[in-house]
Amino acid sequence: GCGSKEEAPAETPAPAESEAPAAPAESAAPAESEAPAASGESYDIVVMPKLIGIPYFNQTGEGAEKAGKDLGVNVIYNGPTTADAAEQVKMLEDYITQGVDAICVAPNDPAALDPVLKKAKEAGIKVLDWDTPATEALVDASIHQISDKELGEHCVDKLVEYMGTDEGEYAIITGGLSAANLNAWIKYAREYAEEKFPNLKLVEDPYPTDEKQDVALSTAKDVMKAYPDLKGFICMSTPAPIGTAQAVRELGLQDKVTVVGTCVQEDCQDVLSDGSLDCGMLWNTQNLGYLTVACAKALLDGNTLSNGATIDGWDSPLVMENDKIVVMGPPDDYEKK
Amino acid sequence: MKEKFLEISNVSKTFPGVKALDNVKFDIVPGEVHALVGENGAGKSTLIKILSGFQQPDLGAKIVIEGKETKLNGVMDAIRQGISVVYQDFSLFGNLTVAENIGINEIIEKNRPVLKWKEINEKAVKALAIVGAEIDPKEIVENLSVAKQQMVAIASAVAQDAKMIILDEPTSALSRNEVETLYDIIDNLKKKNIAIMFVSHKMEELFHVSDRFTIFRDGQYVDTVDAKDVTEDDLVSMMVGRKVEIKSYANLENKGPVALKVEGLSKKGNFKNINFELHEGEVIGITGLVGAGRSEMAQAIFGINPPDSGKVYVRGKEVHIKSPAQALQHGIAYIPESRQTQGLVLPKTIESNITLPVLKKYRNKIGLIDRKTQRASVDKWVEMLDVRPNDPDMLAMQLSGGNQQKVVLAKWISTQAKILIVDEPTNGVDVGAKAEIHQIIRKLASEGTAVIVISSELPEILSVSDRILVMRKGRIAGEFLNKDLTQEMIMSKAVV
Amino acid sequence: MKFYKNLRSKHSNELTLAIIFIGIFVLMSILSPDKFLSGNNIKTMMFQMPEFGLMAIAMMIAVLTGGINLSITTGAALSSIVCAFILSSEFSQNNNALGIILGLIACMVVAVICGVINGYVVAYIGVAAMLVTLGSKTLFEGLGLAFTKGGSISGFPEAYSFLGNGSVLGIPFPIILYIVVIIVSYLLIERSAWGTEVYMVGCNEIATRFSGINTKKTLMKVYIYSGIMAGFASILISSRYNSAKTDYGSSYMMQAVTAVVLGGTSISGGHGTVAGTVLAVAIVQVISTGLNILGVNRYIINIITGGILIVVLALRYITKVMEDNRKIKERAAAAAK
Amino acid sequence: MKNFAKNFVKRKEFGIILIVVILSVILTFLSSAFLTVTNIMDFMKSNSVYGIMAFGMLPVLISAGIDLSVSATIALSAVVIGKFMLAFPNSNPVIVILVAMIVGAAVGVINGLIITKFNIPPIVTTLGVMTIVNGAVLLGTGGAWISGLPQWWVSFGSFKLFGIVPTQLFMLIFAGLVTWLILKFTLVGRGIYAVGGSQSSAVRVGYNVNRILIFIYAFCGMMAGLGAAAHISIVGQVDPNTYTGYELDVISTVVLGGASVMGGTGTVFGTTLGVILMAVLKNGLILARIPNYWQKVVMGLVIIIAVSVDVINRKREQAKLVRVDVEE
Ligand SMILES: Nc1ncnc2c1ncn2[C@@H]1O[C@H](COP(=O)(O)OP(=O)(O)OP(=O)(O)O)[C@@H](O)[C@H]1O
Ligand SMILES: Nc1ncnc2c1ncn2[C@@H]1O[C@H](COP(=O)(O)OP(=O)(O)OP(=O)(O)O)[C@@H](O)[C@H]1O
Ligand SMILES: [Mg+2]
Ligand SMILES: [Mg+2]
Repeated sequence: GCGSKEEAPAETPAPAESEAPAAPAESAAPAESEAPAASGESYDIVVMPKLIGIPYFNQTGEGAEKAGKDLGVNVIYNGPTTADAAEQVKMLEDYITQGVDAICVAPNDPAALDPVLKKAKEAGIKVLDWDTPATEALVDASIHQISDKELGEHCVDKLVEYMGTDEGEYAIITGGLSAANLNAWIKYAREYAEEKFPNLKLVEDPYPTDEKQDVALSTAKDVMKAYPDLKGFICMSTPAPIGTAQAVRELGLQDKVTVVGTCVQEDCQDVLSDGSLDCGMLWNTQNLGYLTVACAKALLDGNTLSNGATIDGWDSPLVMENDKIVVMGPPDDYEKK
Repeated sequence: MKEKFLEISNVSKTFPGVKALDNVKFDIVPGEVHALVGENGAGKSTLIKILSGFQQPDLGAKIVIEGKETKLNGVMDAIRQGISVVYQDFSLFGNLTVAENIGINEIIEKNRPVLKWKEINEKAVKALAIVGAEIDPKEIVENLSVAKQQMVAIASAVAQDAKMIILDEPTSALSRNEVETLYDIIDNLKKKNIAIMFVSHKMEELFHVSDRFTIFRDGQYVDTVDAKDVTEDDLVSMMVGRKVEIKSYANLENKGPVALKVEGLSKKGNFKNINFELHEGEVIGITGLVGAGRSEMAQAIFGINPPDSGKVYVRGKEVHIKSPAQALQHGIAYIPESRQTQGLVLPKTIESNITLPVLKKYRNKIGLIDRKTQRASVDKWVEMLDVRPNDPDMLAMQLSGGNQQKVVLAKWISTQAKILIVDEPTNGVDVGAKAEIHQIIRKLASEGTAVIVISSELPEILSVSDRILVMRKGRIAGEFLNKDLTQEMIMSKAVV
Repeated sequence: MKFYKNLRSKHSNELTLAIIFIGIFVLMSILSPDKFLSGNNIKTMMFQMPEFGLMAIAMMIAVLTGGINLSITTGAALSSIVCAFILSSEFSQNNNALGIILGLIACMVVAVICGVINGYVVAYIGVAAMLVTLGSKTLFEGLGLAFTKGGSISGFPEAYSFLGNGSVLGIPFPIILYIVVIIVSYLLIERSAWGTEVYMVGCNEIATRFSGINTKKTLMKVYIYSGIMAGFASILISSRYNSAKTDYGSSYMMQAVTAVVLGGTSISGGHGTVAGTVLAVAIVQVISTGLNILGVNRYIINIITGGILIVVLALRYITKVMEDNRKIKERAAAAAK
Repeated sequence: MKNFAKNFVKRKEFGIILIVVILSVILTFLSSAFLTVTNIMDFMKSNSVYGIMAFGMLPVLISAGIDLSVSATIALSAVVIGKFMLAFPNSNPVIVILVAMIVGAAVGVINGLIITKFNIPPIVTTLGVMTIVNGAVLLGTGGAWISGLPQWWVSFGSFKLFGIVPTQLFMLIFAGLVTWLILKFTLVGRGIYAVGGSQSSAVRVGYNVNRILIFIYAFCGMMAGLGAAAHISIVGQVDPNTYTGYELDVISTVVLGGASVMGGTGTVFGTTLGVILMAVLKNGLILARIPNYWQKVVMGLVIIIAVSVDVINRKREQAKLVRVDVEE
């Protein structure tokens, strides 16, 4: 079962591999099919991930493009090949030149995009951020798969739940020390753990694994040697939990060491099966892309987003933290059934 | 007359820059030593590269080996035909052992994929024995002296049991008694009925070893003559197209004050307790066997690898020179042994080479090089030393040995250094150019420059120097005034 | 006419590059006249190119000596991080002007120090440049991480953003800086005594040293200059992205090598011109911007860039061979007469 | 014996042996977990991939070349065998490894052909090929992971002889052995050293230099292929993105092992030491509980110091070298 504290929204997100996002899209499709005719022209909406060519952003892309079809808008899903803010800025500048209608970006680094997002606004382009917030003042809407705070805290809760105790040593494995969103989650997780579970002891600053599964594997192993009494791992970035779980498996410590973290569902089935990974979690990645495009379209149509309102293509009411931040909902937990 | 091993005709070779060979011919019979002579740039090495299959001649060339017309399309062809070469620059593998450098060739020739080290070592030891060199087969080649490297090169040619061996200036790095060994080697190669093609600029050895001469001039075939039918002068005038006389310049009077004084100069494993004085306007010749430590001593004075102990005075003031840059400031210039690696920046133009040490002199107000004045002075030096071709934009590597050496000279003369040390200045330089270089050196001396000439070639030493120091095993073994001296007197000090 | 001859004989390489550049530029203009050729886009490129160009020059001078500098990007990041600490400090908030000046000075100081470290190990210890900079690359990155804890430093005085985003008389400031640097570099590298020494060292260090040149000093200056160029780039980057972070511009390292080689600089040292590098940079820029505007996937852009690199060098070789053959034929013919 | 000791100190590898030993001693004191069979097996296993690729890179560096494309090559091989195993779920490890090596070799041959036919410098050629192959791989896969590999592969990857020695270590040893045999006992191998020493001389003594060069790069690619097999046998699935940046790590490993980028020198023994040093370093940084934010600083310093020490030693040797047997 999904151990999330918050009330899950009407539609339970479909498992990523199925024709997601089942619930919203299907019901939305008929409503939208004549939309272009209605609004006359088709919008150019740029959806830019941090980088292209990794599973996570492929799936958000699929969602975004699906929304494009359903809503009859032209979605341009493109981004740099390395998670380099400089590259993102250049590409955005090019798109502003090109004169698109909306830009939805997952910033590799919020501050770095300020100037270019300013330019976009001045050019009268709707600006949204998704996956990772940009500077709030510069965006018309900010699509959060979940609040960073909530995810960080959720990790800690899951860790404690599976450790079966709230005392002992734990370590954090992260994709990279300079990944803004991972750092955000980690920050909240650490703060939350400190005040809620004072007996949880973080052994060391987060261990970087270069977004590489094998590095996570060897690092986790070494960490367990360096800290023999270690009780659990929190793993941020999608390859990390799997590598870490494999390490636990190789040392046969499935029931001694707990592993929780963010990963893509298909990729973690194997390590879940024997409990070397105790709980993987992620939001429905396709829905994230879908919702982003839907919001952009809504804004372009001149609607305003408000809490509880429904918009084309997303028939569950919007959950808004304030007049800009749209929250998709709590993460899905992947656990051994 | 035995039938010829090799006969070639209509051989031409055109490079983008020049026509190096203009349908020349050449032939050789087993057991003879046939010398190929000519000035620098006459095309000797080029012909050798063609015979070794390393370069292809222009169309129309005719190459007949043992009666059969053939083409040498690659090095392998030549080696299989039994032609092996000792190149002017050895072309050894500095990073590999002596044994491998000698022993591997046969395996390459037979193209055996897997090799047996025992075999290779034995072969190497045998070959080294034939050339009579005591060298440890396990030694890495780049740790050997130039001389020893030369012997290794010869050994590896011998090891290929070839029918014809080509020696391109094989003695340029050899000292007298090593040359003697070479003569012996050549003799018993002749006995084995091997044909030997011999290239050299040194008259005495040419006449010592050769049965026949073929003369090239500027890529043209001049003539082929029997050694016994010609005198040195005939040969020289055939090569150069005019008469060149070897003068003796010795001049024991009117030398100026002491320019350079060396006291107890020592460097471990290089030289020990060197003392001498050098006067302005004087030319000292330093000779001895290769490996006597002359270059090492010179390079110590020039600051390349400074001495451990001892004093150096320039014009009476003690100096501590730690780098060539400092030596230059004290007006000391050193023209190194190897122009290819130490003397010249081969891929750059004559101009940039000549002006390198004095670049700063050509800076204008805003600190940029003033190209006009630079070109002007370069033209002057090219003019004065008669570098051919006299185009300052020519790349150094396109020049032949003699002209390269002139460029190096020009480079240092242009610094107006008052003390000039030249190491093997005429190594691989033809008779004509050699005489010119001697003239230049004496001219500088007469203008008050103090000169040290390091050379293994006694005729040269006897010709240019006023005073002669002989080095042996890192020490100064003897000193002579250049007055009714003979080569024998000098050698007696050089060898133990 | 004579001028043209001279141009062809001495600068054939630059000529070819210029033609390629114009060709590609025209092609792009035809493919998307309204967007690529728009003044707006030209301006955008003028903002983008300088930081890359500066990195390329930083790389070029090292390559001229037969070395290479793999640490330009991390060195630049480190400098801008130090700069950022000052810019975002209490002090700078209160008195901007002084803060910015101090920041810039600090930035250049760090850049020079990076150069000195590389230069010392390369010139005075004598380690191959590739190895040294391989190490210093990691070192500088590490320091950046240690200082920033992986985060990005932002919150600069408003005025600072002028350096990267401002214009003078409608001309982007970065391009002005770039042009000045190009001219200075040309004079220093191709017209000064030191520059000549650099080329000579690149061809034959021993012969140059034997000629009384203090080659160690020459090399040291080279790496310092390289550091300074990277430093300038880092200023533009931190200003354009209004923040500083260890991995900014990381993708410039390999791109710089590409541009330098494309520009005709011999990777083994001794040959190459500033003009060539600058043209190559422009070519790469136009390709990536142009294709980007055409909405081409980044990977295809990379593939094309890589392809062009190899093709151009292949052509360079083939033409040289044909040229030689032509000369030889001419001579042969001349001789025949 | 004394003589042996002398020669040993003279060896190029001495410097790095020293560093490895010192590091190990320190670590043994800092962490009881360090000097244990399991730990050693673990870090050798997790570095086997770099090791295998390093042995492939060694001949390239000896020949005075360089191959930046290995990271792209390993990615390509990994993807190909990943898809291969899904397509032929009842083939077997040997075939898979062969496929990987063939794919790698193919890329290598392309490198070799471009280098020899258009004589474009290796660093440039391989840089271009890297960009192209990488682009192609990610374009083709969209970076999607390939998971759900057959069971026989998983168990092959997790097999340990006597429950101690992992499969990947055997692959590593195999790679090292093959490289050593080739370099020491085959004509091609000696040709590689010859080319590195002096290419023109190599031509003059009759080596077919072009063929040698093509072989070198093919071999390097082949080892990258083997590396791919080793890697996905460890992680159990294929992530096309995971290989970026491998080239520099591999190269630094080899040069730490005493191979000169100027060419001509380098030994399998040295490279092995290089691999061990890297492994010990990564493993040690964590066991020694070095603050994570400072790890890269330590890494960088160690690299710079190691290469510097090496050079300084060699210079001292050169200076000691007796140039003239001076009469005392
Ligand atoms: N690869 C080349 N490219 C262009 N010109 C060349 C090349 N090799 C030789 N030459 C030219 O061909 C001519 C003959 O050179 P070669 O080396 O054969 O002369 P040489 O008789 O060996 O002179 P030396 O006695 O100095 O060795 C020279 O003018 C030289 O500059
Ligand atoms: N590259 C080298 N590395 C180590 N030792 C060398 C090297 N070159 C030469 N030597 C040593 O230095 C000694 C001197 O070499 P070289 O042939 O220059 O003798 P030299 O005294 O300079 O001869 P010459 O007086 O003719 O210049 C040689 O006997 C050799 O042992
Ligand atoms: Mg010659
Ligand atoms: Mg000497």
